[in-house]
Amino acid sequence: MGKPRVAIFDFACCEGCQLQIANLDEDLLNLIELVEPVEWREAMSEKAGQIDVAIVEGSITRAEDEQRLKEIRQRAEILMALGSCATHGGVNKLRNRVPLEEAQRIVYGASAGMPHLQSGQVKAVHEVVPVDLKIYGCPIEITEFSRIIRELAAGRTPFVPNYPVCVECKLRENVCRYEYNEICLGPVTRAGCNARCPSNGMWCFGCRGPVDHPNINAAYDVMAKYGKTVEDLVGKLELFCSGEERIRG
Amino acid sequence: MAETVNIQVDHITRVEGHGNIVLRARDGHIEKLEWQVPEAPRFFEAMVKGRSWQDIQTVVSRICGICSVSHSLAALKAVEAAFGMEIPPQMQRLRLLCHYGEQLESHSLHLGYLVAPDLLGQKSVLPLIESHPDLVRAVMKAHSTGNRWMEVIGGRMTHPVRLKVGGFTKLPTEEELVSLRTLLEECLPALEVMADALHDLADRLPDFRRETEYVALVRPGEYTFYEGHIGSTDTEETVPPAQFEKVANEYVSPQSTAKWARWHRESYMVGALARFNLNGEYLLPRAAATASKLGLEKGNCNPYWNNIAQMVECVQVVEDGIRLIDALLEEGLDEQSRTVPVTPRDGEGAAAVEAPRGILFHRYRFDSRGFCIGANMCIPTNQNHANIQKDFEKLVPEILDRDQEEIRLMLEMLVRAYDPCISCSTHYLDVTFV
Amino acid sequence: MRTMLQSEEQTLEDIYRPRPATVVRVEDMTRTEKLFELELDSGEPLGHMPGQFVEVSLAGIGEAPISISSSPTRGRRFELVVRRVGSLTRALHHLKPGDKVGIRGPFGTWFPVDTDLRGRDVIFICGGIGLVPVRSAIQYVVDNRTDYGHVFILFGARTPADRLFTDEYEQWCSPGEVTFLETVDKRDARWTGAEGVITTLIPCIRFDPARTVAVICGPPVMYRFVIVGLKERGMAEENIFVSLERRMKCGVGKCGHCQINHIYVCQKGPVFRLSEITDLEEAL
Amino acid sequence: MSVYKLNMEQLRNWVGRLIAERPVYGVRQKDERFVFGRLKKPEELRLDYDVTILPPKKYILPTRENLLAYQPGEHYESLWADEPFVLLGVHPYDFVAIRQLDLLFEREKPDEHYLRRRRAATIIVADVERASDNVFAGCVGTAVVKDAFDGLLTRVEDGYLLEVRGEKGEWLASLLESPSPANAAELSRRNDVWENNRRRLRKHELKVPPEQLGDLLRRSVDHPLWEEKARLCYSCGSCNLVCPTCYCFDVRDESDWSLDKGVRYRVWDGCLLEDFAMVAGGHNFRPTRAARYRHRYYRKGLYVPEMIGELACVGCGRCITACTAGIANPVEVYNRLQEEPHEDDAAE
Ligand SMILES: Cc1cc2nc3c(=O)[nH]c(=O)nc-3n(C[C@H](O)[C@H](O)[C@H](O)COP(=O)(O)OP(=O)(O)OC[C@H]3O[C@@H](n4cnc5c(N)ncnc54)[C@H](O)[C@@H]3O)c2cc1C
Ligand code: SF4
Ligand code: SF4
Ligand code: SF4
Repeated sequence: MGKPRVAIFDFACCEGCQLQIANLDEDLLNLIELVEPVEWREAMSEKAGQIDVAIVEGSITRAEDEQRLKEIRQRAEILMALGSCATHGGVNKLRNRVPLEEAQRIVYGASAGMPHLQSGQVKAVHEVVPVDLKIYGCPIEITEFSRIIRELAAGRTPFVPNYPVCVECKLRENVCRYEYNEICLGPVTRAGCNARCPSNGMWCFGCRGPVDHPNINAAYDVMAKYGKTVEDLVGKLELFCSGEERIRG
Repeated sequence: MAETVNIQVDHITRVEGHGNIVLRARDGHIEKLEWQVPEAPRFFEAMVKGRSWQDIQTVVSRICGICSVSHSLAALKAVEAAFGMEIPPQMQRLRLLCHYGEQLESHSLHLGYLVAPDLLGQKSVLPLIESHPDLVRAVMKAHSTGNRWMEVIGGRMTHPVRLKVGGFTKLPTEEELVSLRTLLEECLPALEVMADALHDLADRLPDFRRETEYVALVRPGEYTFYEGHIGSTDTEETVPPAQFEKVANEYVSPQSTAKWARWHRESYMVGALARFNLNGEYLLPRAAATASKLGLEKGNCNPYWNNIAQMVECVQVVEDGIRLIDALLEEGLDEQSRTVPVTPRDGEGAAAVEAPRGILFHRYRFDSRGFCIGANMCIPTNQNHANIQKDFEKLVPEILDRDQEEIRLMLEMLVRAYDPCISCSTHYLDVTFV
Repeated sequence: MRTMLQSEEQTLEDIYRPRPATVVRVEDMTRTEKLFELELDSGEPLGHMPGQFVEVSLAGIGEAPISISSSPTRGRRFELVVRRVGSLTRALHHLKPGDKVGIRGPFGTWFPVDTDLRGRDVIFICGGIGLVPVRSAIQYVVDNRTDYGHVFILFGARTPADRLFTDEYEQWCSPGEVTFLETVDKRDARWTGAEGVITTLIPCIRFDPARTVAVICGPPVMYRFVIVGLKERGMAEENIFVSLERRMKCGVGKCGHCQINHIYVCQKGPVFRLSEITDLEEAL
Repeated sequence: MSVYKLNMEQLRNWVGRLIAERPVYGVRQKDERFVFGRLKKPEELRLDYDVTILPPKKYILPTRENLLAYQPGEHYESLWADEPFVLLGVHPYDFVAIRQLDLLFEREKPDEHYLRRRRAATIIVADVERASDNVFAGCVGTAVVKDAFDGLLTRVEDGYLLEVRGEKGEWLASLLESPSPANAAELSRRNDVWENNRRRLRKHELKVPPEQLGDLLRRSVDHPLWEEKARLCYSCGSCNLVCPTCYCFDVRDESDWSLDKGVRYRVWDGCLLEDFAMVAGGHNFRPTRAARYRHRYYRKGLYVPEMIGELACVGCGRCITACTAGIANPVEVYNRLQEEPHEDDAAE
C-alpha cells in the first residue's frame, strides 16, 4: 500500500489551521514520510484527482463553496474537518446572529448590493457533507494534529477527548480562573489543547466547542454564585459556538 | 509574439486566501486585465458588534492566521485608546517583541515556502527538500524560531492568548527569555543562508519599475513596526493613527470582495518595501549590511523587490529582538506592571501597527459598559490591491510579447511579491460609521 | 504493613509488561468475528482456567481484555475469538499466522468447573459473543465428561449468520447426555430453527434446580431476563454464575474502570456467583 | 527517634544541602496559590503554605507516567524511575493519602512502577502552619501524623523541629550542620501545635463519625441528594484530579513518527468523567451524572475503606475548592445524608 494521498482545502477562515501544518517545520519532513501531499493551494501549485484524505479548513458561506465542498467529498475517501470554523462554524457563525443584509450593510455600506458580496448562512462542514473526523481548536494544536495523523497512519481510531478542558487544566496545576472571578468555559469545552488558555492566564473561550453532553444548565445556574449574569455567560459562549444547539440553556 | 493571450488563474496558489488573475489580449491589444479577489466575505465588523471589550482581541485575531499578532495588537491599542489607558513602557516593549516574532515567522514563511519555489523553478517547496536541503533547513529554522518566539511571549504561535487589554495575562520567565535569546542568536546564520540564496537568485526577479506612493508608520530615528504616525513618500506630512481614514480612502471595486484604497495617487503600496523606503536609514547594522549586500536602496520602486526588503527585515527584527531581550533581562521583568486595570467607558479609539504585509488600522467605538457599537478595520492587503492592479497595467504591455506561460508566471510572482493576505483583506471601510 | 516498600533489593515483575506470543492460525467465523490460535513465545502453557481472560496488546494501538475461548485441556496453545468493534480489535483482524501479539494474564476468576459444577447438571446460557468464554468451559466439561451430569447448552444469536462455532456443536453433543438448543432473534430465508430471544428456550428444558448449576454470559441486557427465567424455575442464586463485561484498562485491579460498586471486575470477576452481587445496584 | 532543633538559617542550609544531593520537590508559590515543584534554591520553599493545587502524590503516581517502551515485533521494555528524590513539606493529610496509596498499589497484584518511585522517595512531612479555606483534616484524623515518615518538620517560634526516622531519616540528619537535639520545652510546644491543629483544621464539621459512614452510605443509595447535586455537575473531573487519594488512570500508547516505536503510558483519569465506564459500541456502564457523582462519595466513604480499613477522604478540602459548581463538599454530602434520612430508609 502506498502512502495515503492527502490534500488540504480552505474555505472561509483565517487559514491559521493550515498555517499550523506549515508550523510543523522540521516535522513536516517526518509527515511527508507518512503521507503524500498532493494538493495544497497555499503551499503548492499542483492539483490532484482522487485523494485518500481531504483536510478541509474553514466555514461554508456561499452556494458555490457548498458545490466545491461536495466535489471534494466525492474525490475523498476520508474527509477531515480541521479547526473550529470547519468543525462547528467557529467565530464565523457570529455572523448568523445578524440578518445578512444588515451584516452586508455594516461591512460594505452602500456597495452592499454588489453580486460578489453575496454570502449565505455560515455553515460548518458537517452541515453540508458527511465528516469522518474532526480536529478541534482555533487554531488546531499541532501536537494533537500530528499525533492524530500518526494514529490514522497506524490504522487506529484517533483519540479525541470527550472530557472538559478542566481535566487538562487541573493536571497543569493552574489557578482556576473562577478564583479570579472570571467566566471560564473550561467546564463545558472539549479538551485536547492541554488547557492552553488557562495555562497562559486567560479564561477558556471555548474554541474547541462543547463536549458531547455539556451540562449547560449547570453553567447557567452557576453564574449567580460568581456574581455574573447569564448574559455575560452567553456573550462568552457565543464567540466560537454561536451555532451550537448544545450551548443553549 | 503570442497572438492571443488568455490567462485565467483561478485561486492563485501559494498565497494566503483566494485571488484570481484574468488577462485577455488579442493582437497586442489588452481586452481584460484584472486582479480579482473572490475570497468569501466574512464580515468581521459585523461580528464584533455587540461584543464585550474583553472579547474583541479574541475575535479579530481570527481575521488572519498569519498576522494574528498584528491584528491583536492593533485591536488592543485601539481599545486602550478608547478607554484612555496608558500601558507601562515595559509591557509595550514586550508587545513589540511578540510583534517581531510574527514578522520573522511571516516573512520567512513567505520567502521560503511561497517565493523560493518560483525563483528555483518549482511548484512547491517539496522538491527543494531534495535539491536545496540547506536552504530548506535554514527556512525551517527561521520560521520555527519566529513561531517559538511568539509562543514564548504571546502564549501561542497563532492567535496569541497572553496579549490582553491592559497588558499581559502572563509574562515569560527570565529563563524563557534567555533561551529565546539563544534561539535568536542561532537563527542569524540561518538568515545568512537565506540572504545568500536570495542574493544568488536576485537576478531572477523581473526587472520592472513603477513609481508609486509608499505608506508606512514612521517614527523619528527608528525602523518602527509598532508605534508612530502614518508617513508617505509623497509628502512630509504625517497623519496620526486616529485619523487613518484620511489616508486609506477605500472604495469597492466590482472585481473584488475586498476593498481598494488610495491616498495622494490612485494607488499606494504598503509592506516591507514601503517601510524600507520610508525608514531604511534607521536599520540596525546587520540589517543594513544585509540590505547593501542585496543591493536594496531607498527609492527602489520594483515591487518584486518587496521580497528583498522582507529578507532585510528578518535580520532587523532578530537583531533588535536580541537588543530588547538584553534590555528586559537587564532591568528585570516587572510583574507589578503586567497589567493595568480597565475601566470601560463610552468612547472611540483607533490604532495602527505594521503587520508583516504593511500598515494595519483598527477603530472601535464602545458604549458605557464596554460593548462594541461600531468597528472598522483597514487591512494592508486591501491597501495594496489597487497598486497590484496598477502594476499589472504597466507590466503587461511591457511583456505582452513573451510566451503566455512566462507572462502568467510573472503576474503570479508579482502578486506573490506583495505577499497578499487575502483572507484578511475581505473587509470594508464603513464610511458611514455606525 | 510496608513490607514491599522496605524490601529495597527485591524487585517485582512488571504487571503491565506483555509477554510475546505468536499467531498460529486465524479463522474467519462471522462477518465480525475471527478466531485466533496463539502460542506464547516462551513455549509455556498459558496456565488459565475456563472463563478467565487475557489482555491482548498491539504496540502503538493498545490493549483489550479478551476471554480465552479454549480449554486448558486442549494443550499449550490457546484460542481467542475477537469481535471487530474498535481500534485494537480492528488491528487484530489484520493479523496473519506468524504475526506477534503481546499477552498479559490470564486474569480474573473462572467458572467453577472443578468445584460447583463438578458432579452436577450444568446449564450454559449464552447470548451472541457470550458463547466465546463459555466455550472454554464447555470444552473442559466435554474433555472430562464423566465428572458432570446432564449438560444443557442454550445459545441465542442475533441472526443465523452470527452463530459461532457451528462446526463444533456435534462434537460437544457426541458424548451424550447433552441438550443443545438454539434460537435466533431474527431468522433468514434458510433458517428452520427457533426464532425468538434466548429466554424462550428456558421453558424448553427440564432440569432439577436442586442438582443444577447455571452459567450465563451475553450482552448486558440479557442477564436480567435470563435470571428471572431461571428463578421462576426454582434455581437459587448460589447456583447461578454470570460472566460480566466492563470497561477495563489495567486488568490488575488498579485503574478503576471496571468497578461495580466496590468490586474490581478484573479481580473478583469476570465470573461471579449471582448471590454475591445481587445487592450491587451497578451489577446487572 | 531523634528530634532536632533548627533555626531558620540552619533550615535554609540544610535544604540547600538536600538540593545539592538529590532532586528536591518542595512547595513553591504559583500565582496566588501553591504547588509542589522542583526546588532550585532554598529560598523558594514555602513551608507556610495552606494547600497545594495538586497533591504531592504526583511524584509517586505522576500525572503522566511512561510504563513501557515498545519496539517493532511486540517487544516491550519496562521503563523504571528509581532515582532517589526528596519530597519536602508534605502536609500530614497528604502523607496519610500516600500511605493509603501504598496499600492500594501493593495489594493483590503489586504495581512495581508505583513501588519503585515510592521507595526512591524520602518524605519530609511538615505540620500545617496555615489552614486552607476548606480543610477538615481535624474531623477525619489526619491533622497530625506520628509515624511512617522519614522526616517531620514542625514550626516553633524561632525555627523548626525536625524529627527523623529510619534509614532515610538518618541520611536526612547526616546533612544537618552541628545538629542540636530539641529540648523538653520545645517538644512540648510541638505537642501544642499538634493539639492546636487537630482543633483548628476543621473548616467544615463532619457530623458523621467516620466509622459509621459505611453504614450510612449503604442506606443512602436512592437518596434524592445524588440527583439534586448532580444536576449541577459538569462531569469535569476536577474533584477527582485534585484528590490525594484518587488513583484511577487510563493507559494509552503514543508512537513516534516511525509508527512502530513509542511508549505506553498512564494518565490520571476520573470516575466523574462521562466516558469513564463506556465500552466499545457505546454502552456506558455508569451513564448518569448522578450515578457517577454518587460513585465518588461511595469510593471515599465505603468502597476503599472496605479494601484498606481507612476512610479514603483525608480532609484536604481540595475538591471543595476545585469544584466550580460548588457541589463537591464531602462533609456537606455526608452530613446531609445523616440529617435528612431518605424516606424509604426511614421507613425500614
Ligand atoms: C472480561 C472481558 C472479556 C472480553 N472478552 C472478549 C472476547 O472474548 N472477544 C471480544 O471480541 N471481546 C471481548 N471483550 C470486549 C473487548 O474487550 C472490547 O471489545 C475491546 O476492548 C474493544 O477494544 P477496541 O480497542 O477494539 O475498541 P475501542 O473502542 O477503540 O476501545 C478503546 C478502549 O476502550 C476500552 N473498551 C472498549 N470497549 C470495551 C469493552 N467492551 N470492555 C472493556 N474495555 C473496553 C478499552 O480499554 C479500549 O482500549 C471482553 C471484555 C471484557 C471486559
Ligand atoms: S480555569 Fe477553566 S478550565 Fe481550568 S479548572 Fe477553572 S474552569 Fe476549568
Ligand atoms: S475527597 Fe476531597 S477533601 Fe477528601 S481527600 Fe479527596 S480532595 Fe481531599
Ligand atoms: S468538580 Fe464538581 S462539577 Fe466537576 S465533576 Fe466534580 S462534582 Fe462535578
